[in-house]
This record gives sequence, structure tokens and C-alpha cells, in this order.
Amino acid sequence: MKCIGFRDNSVSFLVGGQAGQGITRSGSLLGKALMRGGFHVFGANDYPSVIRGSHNFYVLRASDEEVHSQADTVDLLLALNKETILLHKDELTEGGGIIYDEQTELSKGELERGDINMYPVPLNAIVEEIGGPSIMRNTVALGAAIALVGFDAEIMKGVISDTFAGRGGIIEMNHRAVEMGFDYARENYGDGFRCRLEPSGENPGRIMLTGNDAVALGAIQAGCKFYAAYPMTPASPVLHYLAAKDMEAEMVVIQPESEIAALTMVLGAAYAGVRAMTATSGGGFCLMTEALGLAAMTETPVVLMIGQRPGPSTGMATYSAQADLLFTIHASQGEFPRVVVAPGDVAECFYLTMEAFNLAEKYQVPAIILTDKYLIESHKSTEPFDPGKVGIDRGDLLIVDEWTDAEEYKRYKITESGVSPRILLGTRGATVLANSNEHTEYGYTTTDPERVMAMGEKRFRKGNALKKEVEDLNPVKVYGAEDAEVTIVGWGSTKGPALEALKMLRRDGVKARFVQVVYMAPFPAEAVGAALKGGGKLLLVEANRTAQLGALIKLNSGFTFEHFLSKVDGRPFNPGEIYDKVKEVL
Amino acid sequence: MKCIGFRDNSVSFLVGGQAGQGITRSGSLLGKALMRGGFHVFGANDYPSVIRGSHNFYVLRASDEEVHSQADTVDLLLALNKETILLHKDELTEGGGIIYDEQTELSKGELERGDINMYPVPLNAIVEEIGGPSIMRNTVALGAAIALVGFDAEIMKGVISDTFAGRGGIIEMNHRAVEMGFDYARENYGDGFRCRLEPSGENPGRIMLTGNDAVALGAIQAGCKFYAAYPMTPASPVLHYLAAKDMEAEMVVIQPESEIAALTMVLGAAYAGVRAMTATSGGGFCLMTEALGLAAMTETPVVLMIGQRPGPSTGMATYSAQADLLFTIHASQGEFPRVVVAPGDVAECFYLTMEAFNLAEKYQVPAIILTDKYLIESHKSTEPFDPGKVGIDRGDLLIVDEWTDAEEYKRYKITESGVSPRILLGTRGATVLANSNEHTEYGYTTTDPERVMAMGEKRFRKGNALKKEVEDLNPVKVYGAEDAEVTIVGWGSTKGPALEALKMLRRDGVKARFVQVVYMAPFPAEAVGAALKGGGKLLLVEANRTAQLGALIKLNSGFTFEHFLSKVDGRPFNPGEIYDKVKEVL
Amino acid sequence: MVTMQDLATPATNTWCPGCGNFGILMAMKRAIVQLGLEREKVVAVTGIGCHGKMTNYIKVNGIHVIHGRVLPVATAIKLANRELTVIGFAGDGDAFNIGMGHFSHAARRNPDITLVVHDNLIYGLTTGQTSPTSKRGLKTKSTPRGVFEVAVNPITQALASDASFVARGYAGDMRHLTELFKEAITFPGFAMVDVLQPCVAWNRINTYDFYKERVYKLEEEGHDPTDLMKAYERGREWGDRIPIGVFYKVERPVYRENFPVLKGAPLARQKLDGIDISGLLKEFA
Amino acid sequence: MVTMQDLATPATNTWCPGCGNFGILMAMKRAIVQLGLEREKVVAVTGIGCHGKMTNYIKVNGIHVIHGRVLPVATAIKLANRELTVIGFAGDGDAFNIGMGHFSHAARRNPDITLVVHDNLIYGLTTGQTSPTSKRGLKTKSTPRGVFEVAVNPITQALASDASFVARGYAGDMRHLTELFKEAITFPGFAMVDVLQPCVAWNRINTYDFYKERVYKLEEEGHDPTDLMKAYERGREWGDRIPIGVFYKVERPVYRENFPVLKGAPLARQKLDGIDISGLLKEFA
Ligand SMILES: Cc1ncc(C[n+]2csc(CCOP(=O)(O)OP(=O)(O)O)c2C)c(N)n1
Ligand SMILES: Cc1ncc(C[n+]2csc(CCOP(=O)(O)OP(=O)(O)O)c2C)c(N)n1
Ligand code: SF4
Ligand code: SF4
Ligand SMILES: [Mg+2]
Ligand SMILES: [Mg+2]
Repeated sequence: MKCIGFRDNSVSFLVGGQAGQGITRSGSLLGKALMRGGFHVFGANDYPSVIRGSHNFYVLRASDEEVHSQADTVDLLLALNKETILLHKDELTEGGGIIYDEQTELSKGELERGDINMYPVPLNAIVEEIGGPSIMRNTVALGAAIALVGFDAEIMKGVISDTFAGRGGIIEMNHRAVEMGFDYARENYGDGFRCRLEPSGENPGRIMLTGNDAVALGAIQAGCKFYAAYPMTPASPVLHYLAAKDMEAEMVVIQPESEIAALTMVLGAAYAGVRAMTATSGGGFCLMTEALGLAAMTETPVVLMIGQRPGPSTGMATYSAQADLLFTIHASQGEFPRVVVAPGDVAECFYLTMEAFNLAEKYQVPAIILTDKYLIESHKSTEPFDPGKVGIDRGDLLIVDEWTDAEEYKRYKITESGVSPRILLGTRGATVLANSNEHTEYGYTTTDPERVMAMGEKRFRKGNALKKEVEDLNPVKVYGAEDAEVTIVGWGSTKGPALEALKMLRRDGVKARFVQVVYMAPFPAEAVGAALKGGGKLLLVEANRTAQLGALIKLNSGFTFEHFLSKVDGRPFNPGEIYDKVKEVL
Repeated sequence: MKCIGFRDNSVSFLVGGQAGQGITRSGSLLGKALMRGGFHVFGANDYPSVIRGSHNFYVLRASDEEVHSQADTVDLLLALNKETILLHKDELTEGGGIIYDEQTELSKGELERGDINMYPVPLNAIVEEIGGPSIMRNTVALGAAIALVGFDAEIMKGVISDTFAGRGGIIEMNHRAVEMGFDYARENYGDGFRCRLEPSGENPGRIMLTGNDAVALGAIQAGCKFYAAYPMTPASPVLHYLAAKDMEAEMVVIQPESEIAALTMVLGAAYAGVRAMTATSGGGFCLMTEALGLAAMTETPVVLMIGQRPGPSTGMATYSAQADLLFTIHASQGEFPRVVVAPGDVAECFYLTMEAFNLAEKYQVPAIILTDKYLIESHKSTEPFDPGKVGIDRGDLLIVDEWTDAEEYKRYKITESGVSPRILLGTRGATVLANSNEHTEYGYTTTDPERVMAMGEKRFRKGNALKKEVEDLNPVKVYGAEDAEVTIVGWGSTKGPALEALKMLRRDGVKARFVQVVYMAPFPAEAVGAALKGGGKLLLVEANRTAQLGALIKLNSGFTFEHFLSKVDGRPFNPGEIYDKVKEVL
Repeated sequence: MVTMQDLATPATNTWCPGCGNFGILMAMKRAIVQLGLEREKVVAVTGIGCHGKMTNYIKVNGIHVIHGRVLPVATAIKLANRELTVIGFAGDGDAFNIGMGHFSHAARRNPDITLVVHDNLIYGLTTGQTSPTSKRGLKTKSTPRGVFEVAVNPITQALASDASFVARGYAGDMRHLTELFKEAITFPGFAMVDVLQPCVAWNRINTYDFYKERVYKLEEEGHDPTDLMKAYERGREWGDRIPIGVFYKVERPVYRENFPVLKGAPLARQKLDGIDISGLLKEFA
Repeated sequence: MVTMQDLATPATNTWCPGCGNFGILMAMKRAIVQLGLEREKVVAVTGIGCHGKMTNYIKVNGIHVIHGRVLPVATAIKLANRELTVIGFAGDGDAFNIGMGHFSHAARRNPDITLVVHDNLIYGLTTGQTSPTSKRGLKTKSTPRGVFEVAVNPITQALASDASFVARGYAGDMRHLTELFKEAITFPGFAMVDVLQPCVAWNRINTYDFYKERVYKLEEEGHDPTDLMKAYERGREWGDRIPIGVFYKVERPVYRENFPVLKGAPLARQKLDGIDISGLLKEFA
């Protein structure tokens, strides 16, 4: 395995074209091929909320060490139309190349760079020769690209065979497209391109998937048996995946009439004893806030994924942001314990989804997995998931045929821990009364001041126990130097670019640390405090304007940030932006 | 005018009975009579969410100086049933009295106090004699009560005449009931009761009303022409009042199908150029959060009142809490400026509603009036409102027949202040495009990073301007000692009990201050800082568990609270509770 | 066998004396007793309103949810455990104002649940505002000059939404209501019983007297409950004569048949150990 | 007079080539031109979905709101200023899933507005999930084995909700659609036009070819649009023959008549100075 990039051991591709041209698909096929060839990959897409037409692109980065995000620059541009060349030429590294259709007319002024390589390929002509649909031009370009970087066409063809399994004709045509693109580039451009991605000949057995995929798999592994969700970008792929796999997952998967219906259905299923989940984005979460409080009051364990996108309101549906943190933490009237956990990569998406189910059931609280578009729509290669790592813990859920206690069953029994044992509906000898009104231990409505206080305190005791457990769960992760001159602090999807920035700083000899806050509620005040202590200058990195994590840290752990790197145009941070900011701060 | 209480110059009544017995009505009639007799009054009710039956009560306090809340104890109990005696006897002051039906059988053990006066009155017999409905027993008891405190039956009768204007028979019967109760008590109990409320003979011209009344009047005075609200305790009375007065108020008043419909209707009217408002409580506000973000993104000035009650979820519908502050401030996805203002008494309910309308229109943001059940359902006597005090400022709303600018109208014109001029729909020569997607100056959808950033910054500039204006608006009020040993900090309805506690402390010679934070968003960080400085020990008083105002102060102004008095049983603070806590803190 | 006694709870009843809800509660208890259901196998789902207190007064499993959301919760409980008999109790406001968005969708899914609408043509618990079923002209706190809108008609709404069992009962006719409840509960599919429920506190028009004079039984007039168009016609009747009984019923596949996984043990009883996603991971490798 | 040119906007159209929305846009522009409406006096209210882009493509006043909320916003705009012609554009998901709760209520209020439903029987913008109007069996991203539920029927839903003007158009028949839009816009009251709109990206069943073979015009078959029961019957027709045209219309009081204050100048034009609450304060004194 050999990866030679221009500046480091990574190579970056950008596939660009129109919506509806299968850009993301092409980029991820390439990613998967490179992964099978031994490389680590990361791929992210960028597209407007448009079904056909409009510019779309996908950036893919590969390396012989783990890649956490896209790079700042592009080494090889696969331009499926002229617009892509014009829009992205300035992102090309010196010495980089452009693969494009040979018939594209580029007037002199349009490409002012003499420092890059032009690789015209007869994309259209080859597709016509094969007799395939025009979307197959992508595959020709992929063939050419892997030829230029010295990769293996057979691995690419294998990925195509697997992806289109069962659709013989399509596979064959695509294989030919790869070959012809590959051969054309080999013959005409030989070894001229300086980036190399030579496979090791051994598939290391990794998987490449999105955060959405990983959350869906985490839910399946956690024993979620009921999923109801109303479509909303960027969370819809979880619905699509689970709907397609409902038999394998043994899951009831429903698209109901609204987000209100989605969460109340999930709540109904959870009340009946089933692990259940929904997913949405900000606007849908707004509609769920009332039912979130219902889950809290009835102590029903529901799990909910939020995929953030830029607001307010409809905002930019297909872009990314981290501006719903404080809303998520405070949503719904009244005060109650909840879990809010923010994974930072695909593996965390999987394991933390499992943890969310466990915490929801152990503490009988709503649990929210707070993600964003960039995290859940980007692909990353990762080690296969270990199902045993988290396990299933249903807490005080009693699964028995009959209630044999002398004492009548009390749904809201006042206990020291604050957690009242649950039983399955239908258990002989016991009925279960849940109530959105303040209630007695049996669940009957009450406004008696003492009873009301006792029940409220019970719920808060749960919250304290939950907080203790979370402090033990690795709620804050620290990467990089022990004796740091600078500490970058972030959450969720900024983890990727931040880790890449760390790599760059390390190369420069800068001692830097990255602190990832994973649990947002209950807030791991102590762990955050410990992670920030002695970290040198503190730089907060968030994809919002008001430094929302910064507020939580200030409030709970007492640290303030002099430096804040904010990005609010919907695009992910590039590692170089963080790197530059660190340099500025130092 | 003379007010002689047991411990101070105030007298407290409690009228108690069953739901459906007109308890609140009776208490407030008494309050109004006392007000007309020259006294200041405050009255609060307590009732469960039940239409008939169940215990209800109303506490009324009167004094010759301003009264801000109920007292800790009761001087005269008007018990319309036996349950009232048993439930409230312990609240009676030494020397206090109980008016009750003479046929009530009280066994020896049931009333263990020898230090109070029993005033049996033939409530039932008198009503039977008059031939009135049993609810008229209240009026007999009122007659007896005013006799005992030396008040004037004629004033009481005047109030009855005005309240039941046009319903001759009812007025007459109630007049007789007052008289007979009055005469009975005079004859049988003479001057024995030691509290006195002798009228001055001059009506000082005050008004007595609830926070709900004051908000509704504020809306009318502010030129609100459209009100849509879904019934929800404790905010429904605004709907009832405005529906009844729609002609006088020249207002369209609608009860739509849900809170979602309510706020989106308000938004539609506001987009068309009409001042418009809704009101709700936590659960309804949950449903409005999505439209709140829509208002922010489209820059449509909507006004919304929240009446807090204890959550989570349905909680205790007819009780009070202050636990929705952080939810209100952070509600809806994305980040945007908003106004959240928390009045602390009925006068503030009026004036701040007017201010909310002005700020909403000047900055084209949603404005929220954050109240609670205790504030908006309690009665208080106050000086008649001065409509000129706030005035109407519609900001950059251009009301012209024709758009004559050379430049085409841009709904979201980028300006230095961040505020883009509005025009009325229908203006010749201009169309107005509002958009929930991120947009260009004209309102067309865009995801272009630079345009998106510029528009986001424009909205934030508005926020900064708004913040500056709020800092000038008296966003924090300070009461009491300059050189305080202790500073009580609170918001909203805790103002009343806190001011009463201040009175008590002053009597004790304790130098205390009360700081009322009025504006919650934008948060008046500087004004709060100035108010807390040199305030001695800091005591935070909130009707929640997590010290929500405390969090805002810590975050924005850097002050932390060592002492926190929290009340979470749905009942209002009693002044004595705050007083005791201050004594403990000192 | 479960008895009326078994279905009692210690909670104090706080409905107004004379409220139609008493009739509904009693008829429902009788239906449960007569059907011989076990109280552990019955789940009551209630919305917010006076009707919502049902869960306090009947000793079966219960969940008192938020305003308007009875149907999605009830639908999911049934999917989670088909061994349970799931009965929703909603108010007219609950079902047809804030909850309207769920009504047609529940109906077209056809889960095997029952929906009882406590239709008092008014908002009871919030002290007397207009409801979507309030008839034109009704004066309420929020419509002091009288309701302007045409009332929502639960029967034709249900028919237009392809509900498979559509009936109306009257809280003042206990025997008839009990039978209707029994038929609705045992009907395989979505069964709505709209119950005319006098509210003695706030609705002074649609009283016991009002209904006594008008109510007649469809079954006594030879109505054919399989004729949809006839059902529409009867459903529109409201004046001197008001029909009660079954307007329409048709059996069609119930919602759970949509889900292959529900062919096995009830979801709630499925074991969660031994889940193996390795097969699923292959597509990502 | 407004021309087609005047109604153009500089925004780039991003609908898929061949999308039925083009037909709806064109027919609406023609209707506005032919009715001689001023563009400043027209307001378009759009939901979220492909249909929602209408506000970007037609140069009248516009507000692109949130998913499902076209009707309350449109209702209020009309109340605020009756001089405006208010036209709502909603998707099938927008109108009949998340927005279902508003539909019946708007209808029964009868505001003088028009609702155009871009009914492509699918979720377009979110890339092809089932919609409430998707017919049984349609395979979508969220229903890979085919839709199970009975489809919502916009026509009978509208009839059951007492909508006063109920019509269906077809995006492939521009001339007919233009006439329908004109009739709906000038109709005094709530007018719904459900438009069959092929989605070339996601709905491979209900295509132009599908409709071409099936669509027929009610007016050509002597349908009497004042006969409610006939309207129900025609409304249920969906198979080899699919009716378009006006199913039902009846004039009844429009919503604004409920509000005495609307007898004067439009709300939006009322002066706010000189408001005097002293009369109202008396009751509190
Ligand atoms: C989201 C929300 N909005 C409003 C309320 C207040 N609320 C409680 S019950 C009710 C309506 C009651 O009417 P109905 O559903 O007909 O029930 P009834 O009391 O007549 O049985 C309302 C509006 C609420 N609990 N939640
Ligand atoms: C509250 C909320 N939930 C979900 C979405 C995501 N969303 C956008 S458009 C749409 C549905 C589109 O379907 P339809 O209404 O039929 O419109 P079409 O695109 O077919 O015109 C959805 C679910 C949203 N914007 N808001
Ligand atoms: S208010 Fe009406 S519905 Fe509610 S308990 Fe009283 S009578 Fe019954
Ligand atoms: S996805 Fe369908 S509805 Fe949307 S623009 Fe494309 S064809 Fe039209
Ligand atoms: Mg009702
Ligand atoms: Mg659609």
C-alpha cells in the first residue's frame, strides 16, 4: 500500500456535476474501492435542495492512515461538466489534475492556471460506444482517475459488481466503462500524475458508511424494534435504510403523518415495552418538543436523533450547522433530566446510539443523539463495529408473566435512585398507569403539594444518578499533546477537521490538544474541567454564531474562551481553517 | 381610610369552597369593594383542574399602602363549606375569625384552636329566605365579612350593581344577601373583630384587574388588530376577554384548530402589516416553536404571551411555575434575535405588552411576554393605565400607496442597522417576498455561502441594535436599600412576594434590595451587573428547580448565587418564606 | 372474570354531577365486563380534557397523554403488543381540532383499535370554549356572538377517511352504548364511536333533553351499514332527528399485516439478545 | 395590464425538466393575466416541497412558509387585507399529511382563498417517500414493499369538510387548468383545486401517460356540481377513468363576515393612533 500525496500522505478527489447525475454515488464507489485497496477514506457531499440540475459535488480523501475529514484542497478533479471546472479550479493543488470530457470547450481566460494538468477523456464518446446511459460518464471518469493514481481497476470493478448485484447488464456496462476510462488515461497520460494510491493487495476488512448508516445499525444492534419518522433532510436516510431492512432488523418501520405522530408513536411503543426511536431535523424537532416533555413526565424511554442543518426555520436544508444545541438541551416546558449525546464520527454514531438506548431505559428518560448533516451524510472508513462493546442494558424493566409482589404495582414508585421499576403491559396481576399530569406513585393525577414535590424530586434523583453514570462513560475525549500550548475544543462533526488540524500542527511541531465534548446532557462538568486544565490557550470551534458549547462550558465548568472559530455558511470546517486559527492564536 | 391588621396595616381574607361555587368571583367582588373604599388590594386564587366540586380558594389582602401579594396568614376566613375550615384553620392569625354556615357541625377535635373567633352565620337560611340560588351564600358571607371589619355595605352593593349590570333581579337579591349578612354579623358580633378596614369615603379611582386583563388591554392599546389563540390555562382569559370586546377593540379574534394554527395565523396577519398576537402555555408553546423560527427567518413581527404553569408536560394546569425561561429563550432551531420580557405586576403586563409590540415591529423579530399563572390570574389594584407612556412605534414600516424608489423593493435589504424597511402588501409598484429558506435581499432562496453569511449577519446586527435599545429600556429594576446587606434577585411574579418581604425586612431594620430582571432576551448583562454590585449577599428566588435566571446571570454577567430559594409545588411564594430565607442567609 | 368492582379505582371522580362522561365510563366498564376482557390486557389512552380523566377512573392499563395525540399513541401500542385491547378516549376538541391531523391517517391505516370520542360539542375542561363540533350559532366564551363555522361532522369525516367502523352512541342510552362499545372493541380494525355526551356545565343547548327528543336508532330503521353512500346521507342528518348506531362497517386488512416482523411474537415480547448485524455490515465493506 | 413577462422572476428554475409543476406555474400565470389581477394585489403562500418553489418563480407577493402551514397563513392574510387575492400552493404531503389538521378547518371557515394542491402522489423534494395520496402498492423509499394504507382522497376529504368549491385539475392540460384556476380564484369562498402533477423523478406510476389514458372532464359528462352525493360518487372514482373539473360548488357566507371589524377598512390599513381604552377600563374600576 502506498499513498503519495502532494503535501502529505493523502490524496483528494472531487467529483462534480449536476444534481441527478449520481455524484455522491460515484464518489462513494471510488471511496469504497480505495478502502478495499487498503486505504482509509473520508467522503463528503455538497448539494442544494434540488432534485435535478444545479451543481453537486463530492470530495473524497484517501490516505494510508486514518482520515477524519476532507482536505482544504483537491488533487484530482473529476469534472462531469464544465461548471465544475470553473467552480473548483482554484481549489486544485499545484500539480493537480482535471479529468473532463474532451469536448468541453474551455476558452483561454476561463482557466488561468498553468500549474495544473489537464486530462481530457472522451467521456461521452466512450459511453456512446458502450451504449450506456449518460450517467455512466461518471464511471468512465472513475476509471481514468484510478489509472492516474496508479490504482487497480479490478478492485473498482469488484465494488461495482457488489453494488449492482443482481443487475447483470448494468454491471457489465459499468465494468467496460471503468476499463475504457482506465485504459484511455493509462495510454494517454501514463504515470505523469504525481499522486499515487497503490493498493496493498490485501483488503483490511474495513467498512465505509455514513453517520446515518451507523446510527441505523446502532439502533438495530441495540434491539430497537420500532422506528417511526417523518422524512426530513438530513435524517431521512435512516428511515430509508431501516424501511429497506425491516425484515433483517425485525423492526416495525413507519412513515407517519408528521413528526408529532412520529414521536408520539415511538412513545406509545416504548410505553408498551419496546425499544423505539425516531429521527428528524430542527423543524421536526420543534414539533416533537411537546411529546418530549410527555416522555419525561410519563418516564417513557424514547430515543431521538436530530440531524442539524442551518436555520432558522427551513434555512438551508442540505447543509450543516451546530446551532441547535441549547434548544435541544432546554426543549419543552418544565425541567427534567434527559440525555443529549453528540457523536463525532461514524463509529461513535454506532456506539453512542447503543448507549443512548441503554441510558434511556435505565433512567426512563428521553435520549437524544445530536448530529448534523456533515456527520451523518459523509462517508468514512472505519473498523467493523463490535456489537459486544456496549451491550444491552434495559435497567429496571421487569419482564415477567405475573406480578407477584404483595404490594400493588406502582408505576412511579418513589425509590432512592429515583428510578421506578417498569413492567411490560399485559403482565398478569398488574396494570400500568402513565400520566402526563403530575401524579401519585400509582399514576393518578394529583396536585397535592407534598406529593407533587416528592414526585418531582424523584425525577431529579434519577437525573443525578444519570449524571454520575455519564461522568463515567467517557463523556469527554482528549486527543493530542499532554502538555499543550493550545487546546481546540469542539463537538460533533467538528471532530474530524479538528483531528486533521492536529495532524498538521504536529507536523509543524506545535503541541496541540483537541477536546471533544461528547455528552451535552447531563453535562460532564468535571470531565470537561479536567480536560481543559493545563491546555494552554483555549480555542473553541463550533458551527454556530453564539458559541453554544462555550456557554455550557462557561456555565458548568467555569472556563471561558478568548478564541472562537465559528463557521456559519453551512459548509464544514476545513482542517486548514482550524490550523490557521491556531497559528493566529499562538 | 383606616386599615388595622394584626401585625401590619393589612388585612387578609380567604374565601374557600367548592369549584363551581364562584369562589374567585366572590373574592374579587370583595377586592373591588375594598379598592373603591380607598384600599389597595391583591387577590390570588387556587384551584385544581376541575369544573365542579374539589376545593377552591381565593386569598385577598387589603391595605392602605400598595399590596404586592397575598400574606402568609389569613385574618378572616370565609368558609363556604366545612372542608375550607379544616384545610385553612392553621393559616389563621391569632385572633382571626371564621365566617361559616351556622349549621356546620364541627366536632371538638376538628378545630383545635382556641385563639380564634368563630362567626357562624345562617348563610343557607338567609339564601333560602331570599329565594336565591345556593351560590348566593357567598354574598351573605361577604356581607358578614365587611361588617366584621367595619366596612361599608353600600360600596359592596355598588360593586354588585356594576358587575351584574342589566340583570335586575340578580342585583336585587344580592343586595339583600349583602345586607342580611352584614346585619347579622353587626348584630351578633358587633365590633369584636380586631381588624378594621374603614373606607375613606372617597374612591381613589384605581382599577383592579389580572395580568391577563392587563396584557389584553395592552394589546388593544398597542393597536393589535388580530388575535388568534387556542385555549390553554392560564392564558385563555385573554382570548375570552378579547372575544367579548372585539368590537370595542376593533380586533379580529379567532380560536383556531391548534397552537400551530394560532401562531401561523398571527404570522400571516403580521406579514400583511397588521399587529397581531397569540397567547398560550408551555405545551402550546412547544407547538409554536417551529413557527417562531419562521417569524425570525421571515423577519415577521409576531407577539406571543406565555403563561407558565408547572411541567413537565400537562403537569399541573391550574398552578404556577417559572420553569420555561431557558426553553423560551432558546426555542426553535438556529440562532436569531428575539425579545423575551417578563412583567412582574399588572401594570408591567400592560406597559411591557405595548413595548413588546414596538420592539417586535422595530426589529422585525418575535417578541414573547413571559408570564405565569400566579401573575396573570391574580388581581391587583393599580393606578389607571397611561396610554401615552409607551406609545406606538412601528419602526421601518412604510405605509404608502406606491413604491416610488428607483430601486426595486427588497424585503431583506442589507442595511447597517440590519433592519430592512417593510411595506404593506398591496403597495403599488412593489411585491414583498418573504422566505423561510435562507434568501437574497429580494427574498429568493439561496445557498450561496457569501449571500447566506451576509443575510445571517444582517439579522445579527438587528439583534445588537435591539440589545442596545433594551439596555436603555429599564430592563432591570432595583427596589430597596442602596447599601444593602442582602440582595434578593427574581423575575416575573416573584416580584410581588419579594416586595412584601422587603417591607417586612425594612420593619426589622434589615437593609435589603430587590433586583427584578425584566428583560430576559436580549439579556441586559450590564444593567444586571450594575444592579447586583455592592448588593451584599445575593439570594436568588425562582419558582423552578434549576435556577434558570441564575444561569443567565452567571453566563452573561458573571455573578453566581450562593443562596437559592426555590419553590416547585405550583403555589406562589409567600412573603414570609422569602423573609425567612433572607434571615437565614444573613 | 373481571367484575365492575375490579374496574374501580381509588381516584375521586371530579366530573360535574350529571356529566355525560359518567354514562360513557359506565358503559365502557360494562362492555369490558361483558366481553370478559382481562384488565391487564386492556389499555386506555386518553387525551387532555374532561374525557381524559377516564384513565383515572377505570382500572386497566392507561396512558394519559397530551392534547390531541391519542391516536398515534394507541396505534403504536397495538403494534407493539397485539395481545392488548387498545381503546382511545378523546374529546371532540382533542380528536377533531388539535388532533385532526391524526384522525384520517389512523383511519386509513386501519389499526385494530377503538376510538371513543366524548363529543360534548364544547371544550369542557378549559371552561367552555367552542369545539369543532359545536354547531353554528352556539355561544361560548370564545364565540360570544355564536359559532360561525360549519361544524366538523365526525361521521362523514370518518367515512371520507375510509374508517372501517363508524358509529355514534349517546351517553344517555347506556344499554345501547354498551352494545356499541362491545361491537367496536371486537371489530377487527379501526372503530370510531362518536358519543353524544351532554356537558351540563357549558353546553346549554345539546342537553339530555335536546337529545332525548331527537335521537333515533339506525338499526331500528333498517339502515344498511355496508352502504357507504347511505352512510354519508345518514351521517349528514342532524336536526329534529339524530341517528345513533352503526353508520358503516367494512372489514379490510388491519395495519399490522403491513409488517412482516409482526407475524412472530409480539414486539414487546421479543428477546433482544443475540442480535447479529454482521450480515448487514457486508454491504458497507 | 399585467403580462406573462411581468410575472417572471430572475430566480433560476430548479424543477426537474418535465416536472408537472411547470404546467401549474404556467396555468397560474395565465389565469392571473387573463383575470387582469395586479401583481401587487396577489399573494402566493407556499409550503415546503418542490411546489414551494412557486414563490420564487412568480412575481407576486409571496411567503414561503413551513411545511404544512399554508392554510392558516393564507386565511390570516386574507382577513388582514381583503383587497388581496390570496392563493395557497401546497404539496400533497404538505396539505394532507403534516398539514391535514388545517385542511378541514380552513374549509369549514370558508375564507375567500384558493388552495392549489400540487398532487404528485409522492414526496418530491425529500427524494421520493410515500405521500398520503400515494396509491396502495406504490413502492417508495419509505415503503419498499409498496404502500399499505388507503390513500387520502382530497376530493372526498374536501367534501366531508364542507369545502365550498372542490375541483381537480391536471398539470398536463394547461387550458383546462387555467380555466379551473380562474374559476377558483374568482369563487367567493374556500376553493380547492387538487392538481394531478406528474413527478418525473420519483413517481413512475402516475405519469403523463398514466393520466393521458384516464383523465376525463366532469363538465363533458353532464356532472351537476351542486349535487353533493353525486360529487362524493365522482370523487371516489379512480381507476380506468379519473375525473377532472369541478366536483362541487356552493356559495355560503365567507369567513370575513364573522368579524364586525372587517366591515370597515382592511385591517392592515387601519390607523393605530387615537386608540382609547378608557371606556374598557371602567369595568375594572
Ligand atoms: C397543546 C395544548 N393546548 C391546549 C391545551 C389546553 N386544553 C386542555 S383540554 C382542552 C380542550 C378540551 O376540550 P375537549 O377535547 O373537547 O375535551 P373535554 O374537556 O370537552 O372532554 C384544551 C384546549 C392543552 N392541554 N394542550
Ligand atoms: C416540519 C418539517 N418536516 C419535514 C420537512 C421535510 N420536508 C420538506 S418537503 C417535504 C415533503 C414534500 O412532499 P410534498 O409536500 O408532497 O411536496 P412536493 O415536494 O412533492 O412538492 C418534507 C417532508 C420539513 N421541511 N419540515
Ligand atoms: S365540564 Fe362538562 S364535560 Fe367536563 S365534567 Fe363538567 S359536565 Fe362533564
Ligand atoms: S422531484 Fe418531482 S416534483 Fe420535484 S421538481 Fe422533480 S419532478 Fe418535479
Ligand atoms: Mg369536548
Ligand atoms: Mg408531493
